[in-house]
Order: sequence, then structure tokens, then C-alpha cells
Amino acid sequence: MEKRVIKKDALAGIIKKMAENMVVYAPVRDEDNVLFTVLEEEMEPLLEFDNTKNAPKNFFFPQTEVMMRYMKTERGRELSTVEGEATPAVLFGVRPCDARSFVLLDNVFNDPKYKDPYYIDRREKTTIVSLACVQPPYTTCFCTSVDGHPFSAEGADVLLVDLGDTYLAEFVTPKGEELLKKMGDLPAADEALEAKKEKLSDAAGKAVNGVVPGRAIKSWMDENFEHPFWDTIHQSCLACGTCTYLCPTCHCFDITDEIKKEDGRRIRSWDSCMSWLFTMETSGHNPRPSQKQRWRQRAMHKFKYFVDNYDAIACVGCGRCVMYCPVNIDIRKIVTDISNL
Amino acid sequence: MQNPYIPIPVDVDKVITEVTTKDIKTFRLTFVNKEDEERFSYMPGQFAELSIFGKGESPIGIASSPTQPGYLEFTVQRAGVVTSELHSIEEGFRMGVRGPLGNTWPIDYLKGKNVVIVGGGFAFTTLRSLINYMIHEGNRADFGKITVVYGAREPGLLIYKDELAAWEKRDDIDMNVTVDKGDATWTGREGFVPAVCEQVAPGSENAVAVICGPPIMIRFTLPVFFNLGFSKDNIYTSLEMRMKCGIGKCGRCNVGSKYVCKDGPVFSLAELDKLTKEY
Amino acid sequence: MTEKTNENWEPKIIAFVCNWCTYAGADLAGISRLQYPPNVRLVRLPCSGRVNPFYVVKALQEGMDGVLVSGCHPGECHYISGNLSARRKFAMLKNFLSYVGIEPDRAIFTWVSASEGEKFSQVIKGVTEKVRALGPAQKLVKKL
Amino acid sequence: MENIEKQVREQAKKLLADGTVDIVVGYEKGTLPFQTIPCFITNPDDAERLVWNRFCSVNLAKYVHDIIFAHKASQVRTKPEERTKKTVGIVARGCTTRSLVIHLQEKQYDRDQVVIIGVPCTGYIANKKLSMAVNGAEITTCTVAGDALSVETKGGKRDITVNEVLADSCLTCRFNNPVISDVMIGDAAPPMPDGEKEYNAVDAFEELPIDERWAYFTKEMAKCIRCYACRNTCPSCYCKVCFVEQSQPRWVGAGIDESDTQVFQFMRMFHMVGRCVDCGSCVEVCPMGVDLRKFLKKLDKDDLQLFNHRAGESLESAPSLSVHRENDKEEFIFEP
Repeated sequence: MEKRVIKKDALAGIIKKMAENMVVYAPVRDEDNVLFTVLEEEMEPLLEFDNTKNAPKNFFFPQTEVMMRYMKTERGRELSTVEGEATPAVLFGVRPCDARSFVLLDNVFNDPKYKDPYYIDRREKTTIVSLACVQPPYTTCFCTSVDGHPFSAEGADVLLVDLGDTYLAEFVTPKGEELLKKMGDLPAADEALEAKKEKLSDAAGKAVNGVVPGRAIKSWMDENFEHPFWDTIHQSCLACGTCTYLCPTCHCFDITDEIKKEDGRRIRSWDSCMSWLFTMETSGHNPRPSQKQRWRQRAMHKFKYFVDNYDAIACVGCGRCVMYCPVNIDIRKIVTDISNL
Repeated sequence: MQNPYIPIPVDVDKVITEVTTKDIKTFRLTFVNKEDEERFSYMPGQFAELSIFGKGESPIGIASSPTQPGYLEFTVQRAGVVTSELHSIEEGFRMGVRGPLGNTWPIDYLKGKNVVIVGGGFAFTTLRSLINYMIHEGNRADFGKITVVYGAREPGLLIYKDELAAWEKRDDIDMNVTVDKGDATWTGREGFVPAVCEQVAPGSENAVAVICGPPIMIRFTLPVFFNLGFSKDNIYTSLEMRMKCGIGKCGRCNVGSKYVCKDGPVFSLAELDKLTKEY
Repeated sequence: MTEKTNENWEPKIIAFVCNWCTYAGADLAGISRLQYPPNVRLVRLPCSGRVNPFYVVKALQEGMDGVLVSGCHPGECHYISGNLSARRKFAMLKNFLSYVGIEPDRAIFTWVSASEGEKFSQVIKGVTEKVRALGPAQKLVKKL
Repeated sequence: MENIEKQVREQAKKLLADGTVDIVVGYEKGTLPFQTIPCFITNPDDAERLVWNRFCSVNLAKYVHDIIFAHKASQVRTKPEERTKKTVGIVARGCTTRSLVIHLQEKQYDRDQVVIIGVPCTGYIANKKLSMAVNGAEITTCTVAGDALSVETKGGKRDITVNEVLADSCLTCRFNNPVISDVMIGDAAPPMPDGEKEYNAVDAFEELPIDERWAYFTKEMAKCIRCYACRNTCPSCYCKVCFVEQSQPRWVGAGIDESDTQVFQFMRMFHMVGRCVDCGSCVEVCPMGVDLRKFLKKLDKDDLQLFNHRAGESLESAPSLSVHRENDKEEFIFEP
């Protein structure tokens, strides 16, 4: 693994230079939101930020994408083009929790039997540069409770660590090393810097505020699908999709057709298990008729079903759902409460 | 990389109106490209997404049997956006099929055993596929006694009438077609499916029951089979759920950790018992 | 999009008209052989009160350059007050469309009675001219 | 305010204990440093959980509708003569009571199914404004003493006044005291500071050139992620099936297509004609900070100017689109 040093004041320049020749996604301030956006010439990438409001899953699994287009013919409508060809890109400034989410999503979209070509194509062509959390950004962070770490390189091709006046850059995958070639001459890192990183890493791990028994509750969930506890969490839920849409690991989608005049397209767009329509059948039967069942589904999917299927928790502990839930339904509290039952 | 979301082009070769209410039709589809037909290898119990560009997709069980090469058949009730559109199309229309999807009736497990098939109303489609598969001359010897109990509310609502008549004439399959209430022309059996099952009383020795029908029928039929001595491992059924992708990604058809589209739709009662009751 | 940039562009207008007055007025205009531009497609509804404001917005989204809604004059509604409740809806709708930045002349409301064949042809001329002056609709239009 | 909180608890306890209500909807403390969240009390002893403070933001009227309808739905298989009614107690300030008035005017439930514990209101603190006041930094503690607010972030401590961060709809509110109630708590609150400036922002927006208005609308709607939090928190949005969810016809596409989002927001807002009480809940819950109020307030202004009506002002004043007058203004009618 290549380990290099980048001067702090040089990083923005390196990113902007990269952006001249390829698509670079970076966090940018937009009014009161910090969002990942395509870095255009006049834009400044944000290097000092807590985390973005939108999860970067959007770049591999966009909120809305065209899957295929079709045209009217004499016999009906026929496929004209298949969409989804991606351009190579760099995703810069991803927090380690969000980078881990890609590894979790790979389980679903890069399943051995059915591969999702749209997701995989973008994933393969994108290089991910992570930024370790020297200071866990929020009090709502709980990555260490769900198998993550503020310095985790899982899912990243390059991991940047802020060492004060320099960044230590670890090029952890071949894709990352490929990117190194585009970054110009960077001096190699020495062992002292490594040691400094290890120290910071330990401190950061300990500084994560939220500690919940993410793994431990599965055994309870295995046995307690019907438990009065499930009656207690959903009452204030607005059934909006904020938690699922801001979540880095939520991946449910809908497929719909749209036509204008004769021609049309088939799109897929994010869907949310919080919506009554999600499971509603044409007959009028709904296997998850109330918010209680929907909340149980969301909690169980993250902490049991996903673990059953992929041996991983479908939560990276970023805390977005905790912070942005309009009525403050707190997944950390749910997990803790379950563990106390 | 194969794109599992792209429908295979097919032409509507034949449309058969199955019932007097006209809201159930069978569509015979032929592949536009020969190589697609070869790739589309399926077994009874599987389903496919019928795809009409401009309207969307709808998951429907395959009603034809792999022993009937050259075409696929789907029997569809008019209900939502896609199925309503399907009901309005004519022969010659080009549409799409995505599949085959899901698992199959447990064919290998059925081999060497007596098979009891119980169907109600319009849910007879993949059972029909199974029957045609088992009675095909190349396969018949693999299976023991085949008993069929099939019921509908009234004679006009029985589907595959010609085929039912043809099966009645065979001596290697025990047909028991019933209606809840007959009419002036009906000379066959009258009575509910569970009652008929009781009368027919197939032995549970080395036998498997395959049941598919409306929930109310299933609820009253299962006790009959338990009384006959069938174990939960030897009763199979097929689940229905809202589906979109059909390949275990879009996330809506799960029952617990299992996806009906990928891990189902066929489950034994023993398997269903292990799942959460959320379907 | 090609047709929109075409120099031969002709405004495409949809008119939701009531069965009892405006549609009859259009009939009268036809019988009287009055000339008016062919840019308007008529959709007949029982009453202007039946026109859901969504029809207007949806027509704009689907790419209509203008929408006209016309019913009986106040006091003459076949259903007594359908047009009066329509008037309230459309007063709000017209203001709101304009407020978010849609040109006010994209959505036009008027009254034409069964005896006003001449007025009908004048309305169509007027509406077509107004929409022509605005040029092709760009806002709210869905592009696939 | 502590006094009001105390009385709210006492009232809730009493109503539950004597069986007047089956459930009380109020606010309780959340898990984030200062957030208050809706809570549902059925046991009189739990009334101690209720709080009343400047962070009580979302309009609770929505839950009254939800609870009553969920109860109704649970009784479809019960014989008519055996069906029971659910009575809901609610901690309600001015805007909440106006939403209840709209429910009652639209015959959603009977007046005796809701017991209103009216509280005077001096406005709630808007999350978005508070966050902007500290440059988006995460707030670790936030305490209010009268009109002074002390906010702590990682970067340090800041003192601000409550008025700087009150929700816009509170600053110009003219109904900060309940318009109907069964039990009133405390003395009526004084008028809010900017009542007279209620439509200033709308007036200013109307003056902008049309393309600038469109540019603003486009920019704001582009933020929307179609999570529907605005719709779902709105007490006036109670349709069983919303138009966005209908499939035959499909009014609006499911994705975040620019035009679909604009049409969705435009039509949802238009459904608020004469029914928006300017409680600010939609703005408060929006995760992306879309400026919905700029548009909703226009409908409010036109409603007042054209029809002399204010949503939910009183039980007697019917929603403006359900009535009409012979002499309603019609300057907008085209005459060739």
C-alpha cells in the first residue's frame, strides 16, 4: 500500500486540478445544507465539514434514474435504448461511515445471482477518497456500535487522515493507486506519521459518543416479532421518507413508466418502507397495513434480516436519521431499549 | 453483464377469454428472437414480469409448462394498471417478459410420490403448469398417483375448460372438478373444495399436497390435509406479494429475511411456519 | 423540442368548456360559419365547476402552451352555482400560477353563453393571440 | 411557562383519570439536546412526561385525526351498535386549534371527540433558523430563560434572543391564543411582534419580475427530495390516498424529475387554499429546508383579500372554496 503526504493547503488545488479532467463529486455548501455535488470550476470543495446532509449512495444509486427508453412502433412499444453508462469519477471527502455503506450496498446490488448493471457500472468507475473523522462530527454518531470506526478504510480507495498541517494519504486499493498517478508527486509518509495516525485513530474511536449494542439485539429480534415493544415506537411517526432517503444504506426502489406523446422511459426511483403504498397489493391487501408493521420492518431489516442474509448490520451509524427525523424517532434509543427488554 | 431489468421481446400470439365475467384471459406469447426462447428455461411454479412499455410490469405465474415448447402462457385477471392494459390488447401486440423468476414447485421431491393438487378459482395457473408437466409422456412415469381437486364459485368461472375435459378422459389422473353452486347446464360436482378433498380423501402415505387458492380456501383446506395425515413438510403453496424488481433488490416483498420473488414464491408449510406472519 | 424552436411554431391550446353554455356557443360559432384560429382543442365537461385546477396544471406540464376554461355566465349555470365555485378556484389558481412565475396568459378564464357564437370566436382569437405573444411554454413542462 | 407546563400536566391527568378522554396528545422531551416530540399519554401517571416550552414545534392536530381514524378503521368489523368513539385530548395552541376547526368544519369527527387543552403561545423556535444562527454547527445544549437563549456548540457558547430564531409563522402570528378550547390554561398571550408585517414577504415577492419569481420557485423546489414530510405533518393533508399516490390516473411521476416535483408541490399547496393555518409545521419538518411558506402565505393573503376569510378562524367561517358569493370578484375573467 502506498502512503503519501499531502500538504494541507495543497489539497484543494489537487482536487480542483483533478476536476478539470474528470468528474469530481465533493461536499459543497449550499445555503444551510452541505451536499455532495459535481465540482464545477467556480466551486470550492469543502474540506472542513462535519458530514453532508445527503448520503453519497446517490452517486451509485441515484434517487431517480432512467433504466431504458422505448419508442412507439406499429406493434406496440419497443425498447430503443438502455441507459446507465457511467463516466469515470472521483468521489471526494466521504466519511468512513458512508464509505462503508457502499460495501453493504454491494451485497444487494452485486449479488452473485442477479447483478445490477446500473449500480455496478458506476461503482466500478468511481474512485472513493475517504476522509477519516479525527473528531467524530456529531454527538449522534455511533459508527463503532455497528462494526464501523471513524478511521475505517472499508469501502474507500484512498483514506485521508488530517494530521494537523498535513494529510496522510493511504492508497488502499489498486483503484486508489491509479488515482495517485493523477495527483502529481507526493512525498512518501514516514513511520512517525503512521504512529501519529494510530494514536489519533484510537482517540477518535473512543470519542464516538453513541454506544449502542448493535449486534446484540439480533437474538432478541429472532424471537420477538410479536412483542408489545413494537407498539411503542411508531405512534409519532409521520410516515415520511426522511430517514430512508437520507440513510446511506437504505436501497429500496420503485420502477415506473413514463410516457410523453408516443415515446417513453422506464425509471427507477427511491422508495420507502415507511409509506403505506410500498407493499400495497392491487387486491387491496396490505401485508404491512400500519406504521407499526412498517417500523418493525425498518428496524428488523437493519438489525436482523440484513444480518441473516449478509452477516452485516444495514446501518453505518452516521446518525442522519436521528438528526433529521422530524419527530426525533431515535434508532439508538430503539436499539438500547430493545437490549434492556 | 446480463441486464436483468431488460424485458425479452415477445408477441401476443393468442388471447383466450377464460371466464364468463371476461376478466380473466390467457395470453399465449411467442419469442421474437429464437435465442431468447432457449435462454428462457423454466420449471412449473416460476413466474415472470409481464412488461408493457408505458404502463409498467406485473408479476404473473407461468401457466404453460416447459413440456410445451414454442410459447409461454399467462393467465391474468384484470385488476391494476398493467393487467387492465393487457386485457385491452389484441393478438399481434408486442410486449415484454422478464424472467423466469423465483423458485419452482418441488419437482424433484415430488418424483416417485403421489401428488395431490388442490386449486381454487383463478389461482390454478402454475398448478396447471405442474399438471401438464407431470402428465407429459416423458415425465408421467416419474410420479405416482396424481389427484386433482379444482373448484370455482360457478361453472362460468372455471378456467382451462377444454383442458379440464381432456384430463377427465385420461385414466392416469384423478380429476375432481367442483363448483360452489352449479347452474342448469352443470352436471359435475357441487361443493366447496375442502369438502371435496374430504370426500376424495387422498392417502398421505408417500404423498405431497400442492395447494394454491384464495386465502379463505386455504384456511379451510389445510385442516382437512392435517387430518388425512399430511405433515407440514409435505404441503406446498405459493405466496403472492407486491413486487417490482423480481430479483430481490427493490425490497418490498420480503417476509422476514426471505424475499418472495427470489426465495419463493413456493414454500412448504414447514418453511412458512419459520417465517414471520407478514404476508 | 424540435417543434418548439421551429419558426413555424403554432401555439397549442387546450380548452375545458362546459357542456351547456360554452360548448353550445362553440357549436353556434360553427353553424354561423364564424372563423377562428385552429389552435384550440376543446374538451367538453358537464360544468366549469367540474374543471379540477389540476387539469390546468397538468395540461401545462404535458406541454400545452395555453389553457382556457370557459363556462356559463354567473347566474346562468345549469347546476345553479357550479360556475360560482369554479370562479373562486380559478381566481386563486390564476394568482398562484402567476406568483410562482408562470405567465398569467398561459391560463385564461372566461364566460361564453350558448347564444354567444360571436363571442366564442373572439375569445379563441384573443386567447390564441395572447399565447402566441408569449411564445412556446417552457416552465413546468415535463421533459423526458 | 413552567407554570403552564404544570397546569397542562394537571389537566391531562385529570381528563384521563376521570375518563373524559382516552388519550392525550402533547409534547415530551426528545433524545436530542433540546428537541420536544409528540407524545401520547393514556395512563394518568404518565402525564408527568408532558412538557410545554419554546421547542414544541409540530402541529399536533394531525394526530387527533390519525387516532380517531385508526380507531374507526379498527371497528369496521364490529357491529354498529357495539362501536365505540375515541375521545382525544390535545394540548393546543392557536394554530393547532385552527387546524382542529378545519377538521370539524370538514366533518372529520364530532366536536365531542376532541377535548382541547388550550395554551397561550409565544411562538416556537425554528430548528432551521437556530441552526443557521450557529452556522450549521451541531448544538450540544440549548437553554431558554425568558427571551434569552444560550446555545452551546463545539465551537463555543453563544447568547441570542428568542426572537431571532422564532419560526417565521410565529413572528407574524395573529392567532397565538386558541380560537376554541374546552379548558384554557394561563392568561392570554400578548400579540406577536410582527402581526402587521404578515404579508410583507409576499408583497415583496409579488413585486419581483416574473422570471425571478420562477427562478426562486425552481431553486426551492429543486431541493425537495419527495419525502413527503411536509404533507404528512400537515393537519389539513388527511386524504386517504393523496393524488401523488394515485395510479389511475397517475397525476405526478414518482421520481425527482424537476417538473414532477414542481407540480407535486404546487398542487399540494393549492389544496391548502382556505385551509392553511400557517402553523409552519411543513417548513419545520422539511429535511432540506425548502421555503414553502413563501408560497403558502400567498394563498393565505389572497384568501383574505378575495374572500375575506382566514383558515380555521372560527367554526362559523366556512373554508373559502366550499362556499361562494354572487358578487365574488372576477377581474381575472377574460373579456375579448
